[in-house]
Amino acid sequence: MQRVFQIFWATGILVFSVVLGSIFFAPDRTRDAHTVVYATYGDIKDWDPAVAFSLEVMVLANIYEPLVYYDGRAGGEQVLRPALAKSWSVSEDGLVWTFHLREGVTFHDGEKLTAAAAKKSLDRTITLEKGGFYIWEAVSEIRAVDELTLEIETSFPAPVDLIASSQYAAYIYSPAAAEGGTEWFNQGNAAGTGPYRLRQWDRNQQIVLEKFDAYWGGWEAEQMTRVIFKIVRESATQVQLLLAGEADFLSLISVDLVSALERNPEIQVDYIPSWKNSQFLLNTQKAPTNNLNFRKALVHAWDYSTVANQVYAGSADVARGIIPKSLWGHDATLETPVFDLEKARQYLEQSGLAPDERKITIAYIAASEAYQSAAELFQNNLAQIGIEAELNPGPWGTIWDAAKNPASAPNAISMTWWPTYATPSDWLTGLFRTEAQPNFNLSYYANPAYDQLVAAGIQLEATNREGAIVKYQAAQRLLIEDAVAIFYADLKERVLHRADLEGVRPNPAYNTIFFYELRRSAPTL
Amino acid sequence: MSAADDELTLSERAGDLIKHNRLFVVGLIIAVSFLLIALTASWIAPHDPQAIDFDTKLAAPSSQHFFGTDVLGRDIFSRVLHGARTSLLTGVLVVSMALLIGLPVGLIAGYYGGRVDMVMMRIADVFLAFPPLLLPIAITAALGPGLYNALMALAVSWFPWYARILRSSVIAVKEELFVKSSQAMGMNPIRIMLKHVLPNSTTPVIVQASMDFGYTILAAASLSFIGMGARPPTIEWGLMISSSRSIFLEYWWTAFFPGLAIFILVWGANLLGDGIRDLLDPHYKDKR
Amino acid sequence: MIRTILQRLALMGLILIGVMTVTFVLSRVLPGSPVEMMLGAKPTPEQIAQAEEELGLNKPLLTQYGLFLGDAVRGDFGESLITGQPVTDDVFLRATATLELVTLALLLALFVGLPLGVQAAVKKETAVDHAVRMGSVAAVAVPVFFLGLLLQMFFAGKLGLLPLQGRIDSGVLLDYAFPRVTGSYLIDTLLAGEIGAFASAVRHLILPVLTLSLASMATIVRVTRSMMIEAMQQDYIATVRAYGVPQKHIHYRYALKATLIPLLTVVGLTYGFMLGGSIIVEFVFDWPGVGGYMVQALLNNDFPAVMGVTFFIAFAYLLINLLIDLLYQALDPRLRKS
Amino acid sequence: MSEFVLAVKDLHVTFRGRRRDVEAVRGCSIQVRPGEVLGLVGESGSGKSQLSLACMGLTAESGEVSGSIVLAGTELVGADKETIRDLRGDKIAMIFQNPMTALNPFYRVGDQLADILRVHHEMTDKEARSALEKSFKEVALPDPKAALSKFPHQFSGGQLQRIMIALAVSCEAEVLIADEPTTALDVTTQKQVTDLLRRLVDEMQLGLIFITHDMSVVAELADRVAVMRQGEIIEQGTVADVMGHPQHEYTQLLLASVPMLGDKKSTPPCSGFLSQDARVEGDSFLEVRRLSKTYPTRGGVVHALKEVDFRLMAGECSALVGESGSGKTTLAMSLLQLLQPSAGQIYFEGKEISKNERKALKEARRNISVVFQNPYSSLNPRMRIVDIVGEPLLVLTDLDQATIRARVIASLESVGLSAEHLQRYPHAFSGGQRQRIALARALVLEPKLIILDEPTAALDVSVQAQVVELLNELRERKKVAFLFITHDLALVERLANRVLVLYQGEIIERGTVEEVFQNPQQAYTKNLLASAPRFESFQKRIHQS
Repeated sequence: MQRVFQIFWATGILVFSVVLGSIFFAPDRTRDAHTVVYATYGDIKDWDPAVAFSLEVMVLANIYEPLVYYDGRAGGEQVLRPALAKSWSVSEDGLVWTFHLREGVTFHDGEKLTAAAAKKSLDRTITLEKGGFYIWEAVSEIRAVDELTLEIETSFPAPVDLIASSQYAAYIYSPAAAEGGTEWFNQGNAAGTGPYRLRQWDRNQQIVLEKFDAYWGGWEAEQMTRVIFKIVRESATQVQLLLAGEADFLSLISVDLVSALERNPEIQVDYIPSWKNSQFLLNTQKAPTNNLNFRKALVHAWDYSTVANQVYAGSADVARGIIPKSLWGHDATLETPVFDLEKARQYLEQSGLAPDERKITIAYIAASEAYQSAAELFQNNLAQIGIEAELNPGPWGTIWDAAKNPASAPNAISMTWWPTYATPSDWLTGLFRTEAQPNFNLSYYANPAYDQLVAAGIQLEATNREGAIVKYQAAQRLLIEDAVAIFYADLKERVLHRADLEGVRPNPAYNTIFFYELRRSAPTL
Repeated sequence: MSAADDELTLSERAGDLIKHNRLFVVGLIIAVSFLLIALTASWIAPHDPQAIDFDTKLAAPSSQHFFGTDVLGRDIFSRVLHGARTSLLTGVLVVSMALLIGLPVGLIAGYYGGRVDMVMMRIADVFLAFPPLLLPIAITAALGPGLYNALMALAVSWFPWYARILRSSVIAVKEELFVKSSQAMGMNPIRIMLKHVLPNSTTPVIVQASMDFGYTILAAASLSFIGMGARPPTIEWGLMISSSRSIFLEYWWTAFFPGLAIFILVWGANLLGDGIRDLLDPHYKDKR
Repeated sequence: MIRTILQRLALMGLILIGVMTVTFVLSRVLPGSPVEMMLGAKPTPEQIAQAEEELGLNKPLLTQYGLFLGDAVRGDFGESLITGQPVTDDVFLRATATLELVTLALLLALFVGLPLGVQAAVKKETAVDHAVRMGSVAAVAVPVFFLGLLLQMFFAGKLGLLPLQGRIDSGVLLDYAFPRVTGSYLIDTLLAGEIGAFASAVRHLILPVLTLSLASMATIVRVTRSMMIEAMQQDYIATVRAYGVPQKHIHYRYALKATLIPLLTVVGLTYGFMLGGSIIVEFVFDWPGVGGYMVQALLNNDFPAVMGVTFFIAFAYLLINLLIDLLYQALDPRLRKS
Repeated sequence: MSEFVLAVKDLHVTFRGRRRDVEAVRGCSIQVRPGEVLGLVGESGSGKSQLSLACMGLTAESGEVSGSIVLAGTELVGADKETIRDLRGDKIAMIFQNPMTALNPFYRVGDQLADILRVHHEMTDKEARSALEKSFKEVALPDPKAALSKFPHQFSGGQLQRIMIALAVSCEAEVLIADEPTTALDVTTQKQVTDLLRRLVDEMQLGLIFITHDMSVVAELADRVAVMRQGEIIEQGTVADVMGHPQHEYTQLLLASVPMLGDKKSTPPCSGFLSQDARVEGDSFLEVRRLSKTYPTRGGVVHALKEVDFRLMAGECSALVGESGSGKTTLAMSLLQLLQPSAGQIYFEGKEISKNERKALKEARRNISVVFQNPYSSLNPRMRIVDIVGEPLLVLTDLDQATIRARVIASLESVGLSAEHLQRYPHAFSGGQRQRIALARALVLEPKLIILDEPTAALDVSVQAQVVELLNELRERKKVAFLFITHDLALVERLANRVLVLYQGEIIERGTVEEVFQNPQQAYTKNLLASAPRFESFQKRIHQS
């Protein structure tokens, strides 16, 4: 019997000492100044640049490069910088665009960048018809004129240089990768021309990028040689990692923690203009929101200033229409509804709805605390004027699918939108153009006059920007008159990172951080 | 000859228990106080639990707000009080629904035995093959989140336990001679089951149900925590913790007090469950 | 003996089919068709139709189930719509993470729970007994997610002693690369001789294991205690006491053995409970386990993954209980088929 | 040192109850000399077990012991726990009532017994095992060497009791306490165990305290006897004095109520009844033809009943005799339609009764009722007496509440209870009273036949006698036929006039009680009669010692 006790105590002491030892003598975090850690909340699903259409841009933008870069940091007007294309020009009739590629550029797998390679990757992206392929709608043919000259011909005049700067479906990848296809990409492979190559992908744990020595842009000593994307689902954990210095950037932050973090000297919060805006789309065909006056009551029962200043705690401005302030085409003079419960009650009376009909359902993404607080506040305000609101939070896939089927569609659904490339038409067509089978037009808005105005604008955009703006702003006024949605927030993009990192200048056109531009000042560890 | 305590009646044993089992008394006090809170929440709560007031957003615990305020400036103390109502309702509903489904299954399977028993128990096995929380999550995912769907899901994944416990005690009681003599009289089986078998075989089920009361509250809170349980405007402790999860490290009180409330209520329920087991299960008292 | 094993395996197969049927019905009823998930944000109607064809969604429910079972028998559960990888690979990769977590949590629960339970029984009605019972009842009442948050806040946040999340330090994962053999980081790092990585893996295990094992530890204490007391009331203990065998000897040789064997069934049950409980711990500690994967699959109605992961968890749960039953029969002489 | 190996003087054992103190033993004094057997007799609750536990120092914590117990020269009362513990298993040993659970199921017999031996005696494991082998031979256990490595569940009850005795012997204990060692055994095995004990006491000069409630066993085995009642020893002395001419009337009552073969005192059963009308009717009102029942088990098919035939004439009282496993309960269950027989038919008043003959079955049910063995399981603890006794009327007749209540009261009074018991619950009644209630329930329908399955086996001796008297008296008054199922031949003599002997599912002998008991034909019946305690040998035994 004693033997059993001895074994029992021996194992106990052994295990305890192993645990203690590993707590104190684990390898010190060997993070040197040239490694940067980004805490992201989701793993990569599609590695194929032709298919990727959501979170992947965070990583792919550092591996691949488009022909042209859009620099959205210079305020409203449009600035295009050369990327893989040194220079480019368009024919008189606006139908043929010629791009002169940079020489001496190699892909990560050693192949050289040629016009043929560029043609092969763009052709593949278009024919695959996945992700953001539709931006090349206007293109009729792509020709490799000579080793470094690429011609793109369109069927109607379109801003191909602007389209080539898109963050989706515009990356150039090596011909060998194109051969390998989606199967090859999804095993965690990549072959682009960008500053970093993919070193390791530990599914559901982390993604590691490493410096590509032969990058055409060249390297300096203090630049970052290794980028680690750590998958951290909980935002509270992300905050802790940032505070502990185990992460340099975080992607999921609760609005209310930003002010607390700003006071921390080791953390820096940059606010940059972003083309993202949030609105609640009102279902114009489902009772009771099919009643215009009822919709008007709703848009006047939303407390715009409190939501922007308190719920979004300063990380959003009150929206003025669907086109955000930071993009060309925004109409500063547009006169939008204001929070006025009295007016809302009047519209409610005019709507003629009986008390038991005044009941709406509101769907929103459960994970977003901003939506939840805003919805609860709206629910509270509506209750004061006799409208009962039922909240249906859920994951995006679930609420989106319910919204697309008229029977199960809610009366209001949350929507945060950002353009594939810098054009107001992206909102106007994507969200409100008449669609037989609604994809994102979850307001079920079908107004021929509106569609006609938007189409006209698109035609003029490439050649006569001013004319296009007049059309777009007229279309926007219709949206306000028909109270199609509650436009309530132009989101200010916030980037939280360790203060010792410099060169953080996020570009609203690309949902990512260009790690190539970063430098670390005095080492803090 | 048994020692000093000969055959005590139920009330004598209860009095005995209260005098001697301190743990049971603590449990009783907690359970009763939560019951009172749940009943009188709307009167004794200092503030309206739903009132949104951004000026006092995320205020630390103070004389004005005992447990501080949440991200919308609502008084957490009042919300915890109202949350008691939801949690007690959860416990009662889930356990009673599970009993409602489980008892008939257990009774019929135990009494008839043979193929009927085999089929019913295999069905129960299927439900029991799902590790806990897996089945409720799958059902709530199918029905869509919401408190009542979550409670239904929990009840459906819970009834097999009661069916199994009742079945084993019914098999024992079925062999009792008073059942045999009723059968010999040609009494119809339904009457035998309801008048003779069921009243004498429910003790172990009641004991288990009283132990489960606390656990169901925990399970419902966990469901809300991962977004499958209660939804606003329902005030539920698990939901309160879940919605303040990201700011909890900075504003600790937003999650701490609801968590503490769950802990105390469930702890009280478990102590009460222990006591009830002693009360109803005579030969268990010397195993205390 | 073999006959009973075959019978039990057949029964297990039957129950597994039952589990699959229930899950299949539930996953088909899930709101939101999975196609959009798969195709990304802006699929064209043709693409949707083509994908539905590919997934066989347009066939009647029964044929879909027949097709699914046909594949499942061959171990092919299709690809997950979220991760795009074959479900079996996903599940294996994550299963080893969960098994490592659950096994260690159970060992800790047994290592602490058993002796406590025995002491509480031996020193019945004394201060030790009351303290242990009060503590175990309290431990069972602590919500797992709340405990996880508290431990994170204290050990990782305030003291910065232990890591917050994940299975191993990112830096370590790179610099001390080790081949994945068993899937358990502790074993693989030792096999590869990477002590640094091993230490990091241990540090990452401490908080999740502690969180997961507390509730089960309390259950094991309570069950051991009541079983031990019950054993001490058996006639054969009265015999041994009547022949003057010392009390310590009675407790730790006779009563303990009579308690340990039936206790096996409780361990089987606790293992199952922990498989379920790990869902919450994986949620809080970002542990890339099978529980979190299942919740993600259910939330985004990724039904191939739902079927695959449910099959695995139910299969592991039933297998463990079967093994425990067979071990129980082997150990209890009365049941042994000598 | 004193001539007694165990001397107990003025022993008091009181338990601190929560509500009141209970005096289990009130001032008892007993002595045991080496080579002498002291019979300690008393009914359940008389304190005999508490007395023996005190002698072993095993009284529960909540009990207080005062007075003096001198065991082999050492005073136990007040001695520290260690010294008492050391004596147990060395100087004094104990054998328990239920041998099946007395040994640890998880250890082999040899291992656990050797372990016990080596607690008191410095010996190696090998030496302990050879000592055990020797004492196994001593108690005539088959194949002692193999027995050591077997597990307890591989032995029969009788063999296990021998093993326990062997353990006591190898401990070389001077005093042996046997607490009802034979109650749980078959009649035939009982005799072998008591003979073995007698031989060991004589050969090894052991002091044996034999605790029992069965006076006939005491008469066979004991030298001196002490009668206990409510914690006191009311009479003590040699067997001849105490049993020959008992002073205390409680002892007389005990002696009178022990059913003995050939005890002529009681009137011959239903003789009057037999002669007048029974023969006249001639037709049998219950007939069983070629009834058989088989159970499929892993090892093949078990034949519980093999083509049983018998007839019950109206007004007869027959007894069905057989040991456990003879199939008598299966037969009873088949008669009550609680069991589907594999083959054969049962006729009641000429009509076959089976599951599909609805009317015949209902008619049979109105006329056949049953009283089971265990009174504590026969009554539903959650129902009042009025509902229990009234249930047959509720189920099988459509009488209104008032008449049912009246019939219930009448039935209760016929079994010696009264209306004031109506609203009480079963747990307020003693074993004897519960059996009377069960009888009242059986009688309330005024059935033609009552099947009684071991009606008195679970009762105390004194209560048994009263129930037997009640049964006889009821039969006269109510003109109802009885079918007794029992293993106790003395009871058959007192209650029945015809007897059927059942052995392994077959009726091997039948006839009137006199025919079968005077000259039994089958060897099995002869053996049964031989091992049952007889009145004459009891008298002879008393006067001789």
